[in-house]
Amino acid sequence: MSPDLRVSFAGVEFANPIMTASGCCGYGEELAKVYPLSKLGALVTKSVTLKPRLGHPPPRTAETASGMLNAIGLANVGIDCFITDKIPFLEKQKTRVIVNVAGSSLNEYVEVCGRLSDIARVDMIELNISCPNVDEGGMEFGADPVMTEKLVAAVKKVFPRPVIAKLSPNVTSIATIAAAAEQGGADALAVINSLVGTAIDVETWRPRLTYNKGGLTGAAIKPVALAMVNAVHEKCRLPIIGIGGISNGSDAVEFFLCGATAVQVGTALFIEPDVPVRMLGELKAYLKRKKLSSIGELTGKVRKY
Amino acid sequence: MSPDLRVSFAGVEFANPIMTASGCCGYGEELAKVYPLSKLGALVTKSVTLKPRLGHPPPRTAETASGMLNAIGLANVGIDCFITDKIPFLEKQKTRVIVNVAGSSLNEYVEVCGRLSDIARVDMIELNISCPNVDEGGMEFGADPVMTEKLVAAVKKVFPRPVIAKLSPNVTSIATIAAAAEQGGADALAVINSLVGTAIDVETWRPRLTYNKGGLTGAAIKPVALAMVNAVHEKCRLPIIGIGGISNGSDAVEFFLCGATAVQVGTALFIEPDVPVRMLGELKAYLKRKKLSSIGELTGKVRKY
Amino acid sequence: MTRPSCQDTLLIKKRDLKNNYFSATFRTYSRVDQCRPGQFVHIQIPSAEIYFRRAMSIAGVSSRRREIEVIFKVVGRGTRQLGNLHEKDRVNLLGPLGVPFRWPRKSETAVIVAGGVGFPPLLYLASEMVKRGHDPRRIEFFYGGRSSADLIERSRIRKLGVRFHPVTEDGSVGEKGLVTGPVEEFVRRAPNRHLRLYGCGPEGMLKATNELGVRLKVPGQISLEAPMPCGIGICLGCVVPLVGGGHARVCWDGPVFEIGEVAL
Amino acid sequence: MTRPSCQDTLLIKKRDLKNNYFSATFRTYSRVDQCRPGQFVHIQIPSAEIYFRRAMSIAGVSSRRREIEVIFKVVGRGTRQLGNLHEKDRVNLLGPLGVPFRWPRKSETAVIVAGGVGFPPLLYLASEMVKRGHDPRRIEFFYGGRSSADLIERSRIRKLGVRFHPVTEDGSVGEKGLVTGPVEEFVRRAPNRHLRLYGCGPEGMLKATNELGVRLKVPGQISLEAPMPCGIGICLGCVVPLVGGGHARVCWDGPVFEIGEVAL
Ligand SMILES: Cc1cc2nc3c(=O)[nH]c(=O)nc-3n(C[C@H](O)[C@H](O)[C@H](O)COP(=O)(O)OP(=O)(O)OC[C@H]3O[C@@H](n4cnc5c(N)ncnc54)[C@H](O)[C@@H]3O)c2cc1C
Ligand SMILES: Cc1cc2nc3c(=O)[nH]c(=O)nc-3n(C[C@H](O)[C@H](O)[C@H](O)COP(=O)(O)OP(=O)(O)OC[C@H]3O[C@@H](n4cnc5c(N)ncnc54)[C@H](O)[C@@H]3O)c2cc1C
Ligand SMILES: Cc1cc2nc3c(=O)[nH]c(=O)nc-3n(C[C@H](O)[C@H](O)[C@H](O)COP(=O)(O)O)c2cc1C
Ligand SMILES: Cc1cc2nc3c(=O)[nH]c(=O)nc-3n(C[C@H](O)[C@H](O)[C@H](O)COP(=O)(O)O)c2cc1C
Ligand code: FES
Ligand code: FES
Repeated sequence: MSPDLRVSFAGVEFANPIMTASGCCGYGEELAKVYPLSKLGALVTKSVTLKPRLGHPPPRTAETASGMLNAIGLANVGIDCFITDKIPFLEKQKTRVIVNVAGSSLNEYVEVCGRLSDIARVDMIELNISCPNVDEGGMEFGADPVMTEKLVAAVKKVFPRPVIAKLSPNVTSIATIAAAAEQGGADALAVINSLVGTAIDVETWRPRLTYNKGGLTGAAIKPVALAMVNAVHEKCRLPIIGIGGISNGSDAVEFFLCGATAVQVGTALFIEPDVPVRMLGELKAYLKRKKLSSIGELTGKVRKY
Repeated sequence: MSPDLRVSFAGVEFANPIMTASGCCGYGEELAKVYPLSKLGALVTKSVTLKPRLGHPPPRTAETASGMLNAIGLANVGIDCFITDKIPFLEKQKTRVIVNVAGSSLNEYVEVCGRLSDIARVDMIELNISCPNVDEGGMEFGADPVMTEKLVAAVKKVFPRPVIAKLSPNVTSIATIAAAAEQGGADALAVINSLVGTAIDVETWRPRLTYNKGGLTGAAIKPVALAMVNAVHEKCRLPIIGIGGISNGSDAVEFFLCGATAVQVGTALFIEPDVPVRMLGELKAYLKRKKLSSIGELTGKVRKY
Repeated sequence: MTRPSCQDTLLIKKRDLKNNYFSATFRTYSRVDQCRPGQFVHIQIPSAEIYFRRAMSIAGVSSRRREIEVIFKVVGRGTRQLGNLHEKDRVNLLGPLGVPFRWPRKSETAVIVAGGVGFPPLLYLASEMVKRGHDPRRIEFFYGGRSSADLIERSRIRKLGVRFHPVTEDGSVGEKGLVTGPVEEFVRRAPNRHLRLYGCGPEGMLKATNELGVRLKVPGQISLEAPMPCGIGICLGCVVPLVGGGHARVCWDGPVFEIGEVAL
Repeated sequence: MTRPSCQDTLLIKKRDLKNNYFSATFRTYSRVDQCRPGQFVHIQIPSAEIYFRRAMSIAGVSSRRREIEVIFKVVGRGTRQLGNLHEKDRVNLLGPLGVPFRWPRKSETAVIVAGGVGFPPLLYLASEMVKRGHDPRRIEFFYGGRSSADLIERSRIRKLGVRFHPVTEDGSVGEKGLVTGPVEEFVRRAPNRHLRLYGCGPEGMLKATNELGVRLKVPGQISLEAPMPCGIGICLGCVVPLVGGGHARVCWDGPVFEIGEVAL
């Protein structure tokens, strides 16, 4: 008997717990050329904003030790084009679709989420209240519990299906922000977005990113992400989607043990686009070897000293 | 003409800007067997507390992608033994000595610093208000601007020479804490201590550290450290000692450009104990190639977009 | 359509081409038959310092032996590591990626402008053209560099029977000067104007070729470079501004672009 | 006193000893003359996944050729990478590190208890004893493992002329059972008790050897293992609790400890 990889939370069932992280899989079109998206538990779109955005000028990525910096700056097609051009493609994909939404004001978030409310293909919304790469909105929301609660509550009023709050690691207490999101009515939490970082070119004395700083992601941040998932899990009962430096089945298991119900893979897709497919096999083999019948038997089961 | 590597801040001159970071060079005895400590700008001791501490039981370190986790738990000989056993050795070393002090209460910090006040060999004190690996004190101080200011002010009253506040990266705004330390009378800032992180053994479901979490250090955190040095430099006029993932001359130059006056090397010593010696050569060659006469010509000179 | 895939291959031949250039041939690559000139593979480099793959144009394939060749120059950490690989080392390739060059019509003369690490894809292009029956005398291969040492693998071009025009800044081989000088001269003098430009090389050369094409109204394509985290269009890291506004991804919308399309 | 140093060496010989064991010989190591049995080198492994060095006991040195040998078993990521190295690869060694074994007196019989990756330092110890004139018949070399395949390099021990006692759990070579059985038997039967134990091997074997030494009052030393971030006493990561209280660093205060000293 093959182990069951299905997970469900906020009333939605997913074929498996592996999702592609926002900003690391566009709107799915490119990855669909590498493997069918039905392999994914869910696809999380690039952050969508009210107006289209070009993002920051290049260079807007830089390689770091076991990781990378990015300051893409929420480049995206905007909600209108997203609905007319991207939704039709997503309609045909046999995977859950989570639309990540960003904005520079509460009203902008509400407007975008409202536009998505009657598109049934959008299974969930993920609120990006943690983007380090824009001057307005972004991380500001996610660093303030009051604003976090208000924003989530406002979005919950206009979007009838589950809402995930995606939290920033750049805070003194992520558990406090998590509690605020719960208070506001969030159905789940995504932990974590990228860490603020930078790198300088010592020849030109220029930052390696035109935005002067960016978000650090990839294997380098996995320990931080795990500790934050664990901290949130200890203080908050919402289901958690673990994110940060995941690149194989064993990494995912670490996140499950720390309290995650599902995981997202971001930067690792850049190095190995079919990493989710490999991970599915690794997870199955792991459950089998450990004689477990489902992912749920791992969630939060870390044996603390 | 060879470029001048000397730097000075808080009225103290250092032969060069490269120091060994607290907890990564003991009290200097072991490194002195590899090369003369006169090669160092300064040696920063392991954190000293009032009473001796065994630290946490092993395992208390774990390898991560381009970095490591540690939860040593401030293992140290205690201030009495430090003064009787370690100071005599340090008296003989031709380098600056900075004693890192930790405590679980304001009184403990003050008592330890008071004991060091008339030992002239102690050129400076570095206050560890950012240790993630103890239940009391440690990071609590460094996360709260009011406590930070109070603590620095109290120590300044009992210790007549310069006091460095070593800041935690695990905060929403490191610039706010830096300002509080400045307000309290700190003479310089050390940026950063380690990031909270963890790792789990997927075979045993145990954390890889008996303390369940630890501090992430090494190359992985360099981008975060650079961004924090930069953020502090923008908001605060105190000299900054840059720390985090430095392992070569070029890394140090990045920190200088972001605003550091000196740097500390920690985890890199574990991989290459004589990394400071190599870095001195690299820095000299860099200054020469760039036709600069001193490190000061780099500090804060990043050319932002 | 090509479906890119990640696959482990075996480095079976490494040749030192001098002046920091190397040729590396990998076996067994299952997608050789889908490769087209102008496309690239994204190479994973096993090393402590390298996190991203590195993009390398396809320089040639052997369908029969399922081999794929890249020619690279050591310029930084990643390519240094690549140059240190041993024969029989396992190397993961992601590809084939990117939009290939468009073929010239039989009646057209291909004017190839190559330089530096832009040479490998154009070597592949010229080889394939000849193989597919394009008259070699209708292929003008301009190859520029600082000095004769920069012009690698000249014998392979000569063997194709194409019209070969080496150009060096120091005159150590071929005409003296920048390659775009003789190219412009040729274009201006061309009796009929059924020309098609193909350019790949350092930034200055690309700019000049693009500008020349626009100015003299010669159609054609140029192939760009940009640091590429993903190589498959999902990170938005490799963008270039377009003349008509907006950004294009070099890896997915390119690396081959029409002359006049990109704001260089 | 030895002054440890980091230095680049050349892997000049790699031998597959089967069952995942390899021998690797590095040249030119300037500190060969300062190496003592029981000491180790900390090896830097060029790989994306490996951050710390890996500790390997010195298995032998050749002063004349300035060569140093380690014998290792592939058990995880680091040792797998080490096993993948090619001859002529450059490898950085930090060493020699740690407290060596103390020599037995001429009149004493060395009772060596080896197992698994604890074998290499004891091979070196026995070789050096013989070289320095210790009567080989006063060296009792017990070597335990699950099966004959676990007992590598037996011919090298035999060549030393020492009294060799292989012991395997499945009886495929030597006596059948755990090595500490025959060791205890020997110790009990020894006519005069001028014995000195030397133990290195898996945890169970070490514990049994330590316990045996304490119980039967045989002096001697055991060599421990612990994950070692630094190897030179500065990180405090490799500590073990001492019987008398407090912690000792395996890398700096050990890896060789007196029997009865460590709380195993
Ligand atoms: C589609 C494409 C095809 C290519 N084909 C070839 C080829 O056939 N042969 C070949 O030798 N090279 C080719 N390159 C360039 C090659 O990818 C870079 O030289 C390589 O990535 C440099 O890596 P590195 O680690 O050695 O250098 P790094 O240490 O990363 O950088 C060294 C210098 O090169 C710059 N750089 C890094 N990557 C790139 C890049 N992709 N484009 C431009 N500059 C860069 C850096 O900013 C730095 O100044 C191609 C690039 C692209 C995008
Ligand atoms: C002083 C000393 C001398 C040694 N001499 C030899 C030798 O001569 N030959 C030899 O083959 N090995 C020797 N070892 C052990 C060797 O260092 C480890 O096998 C190696 O570090 C494992 O690295 P890895 O990356 O392959 O395994 P990892 O992937 O890091 O780990 C694999 C498993 O081994 C455990 N482990 C990792 N490092 C150590 C360690 N240092 N000690 C104990 N367990 C560990 C891990 O917890 C894990 O369970 C010695 C260790 C020490 C401390
Ligand atoms: C290039 C890039 C672009 C990203 N864009 C977004 C985005 O638009 N919205 C968002 O919520 N997160 C974005 N992220 C963050 C990722 O979704 C994820 O939280 C982060 O990368 C950590 O996961 P990883 O280490 O697996 O990449 C982006 C990350 C990268 C690397
Ligand atoms: C094993 C270990 C022990 C440490 N102990 C201390 C300590 O006692 N006091 C302190 O202020 N910082 C301590 N640190 C933090 C370092 O001083 C430094 O701030 C941090 O490691 C980041 O620098 P790095 O990346 O160069 O290691 C310790 C770090 C490590 C790795
Ligand atoms: S390299 Fe990622 S989009 Fe082009
Ligand atoms: S390994 Fe660092 S103290 Fe022993």
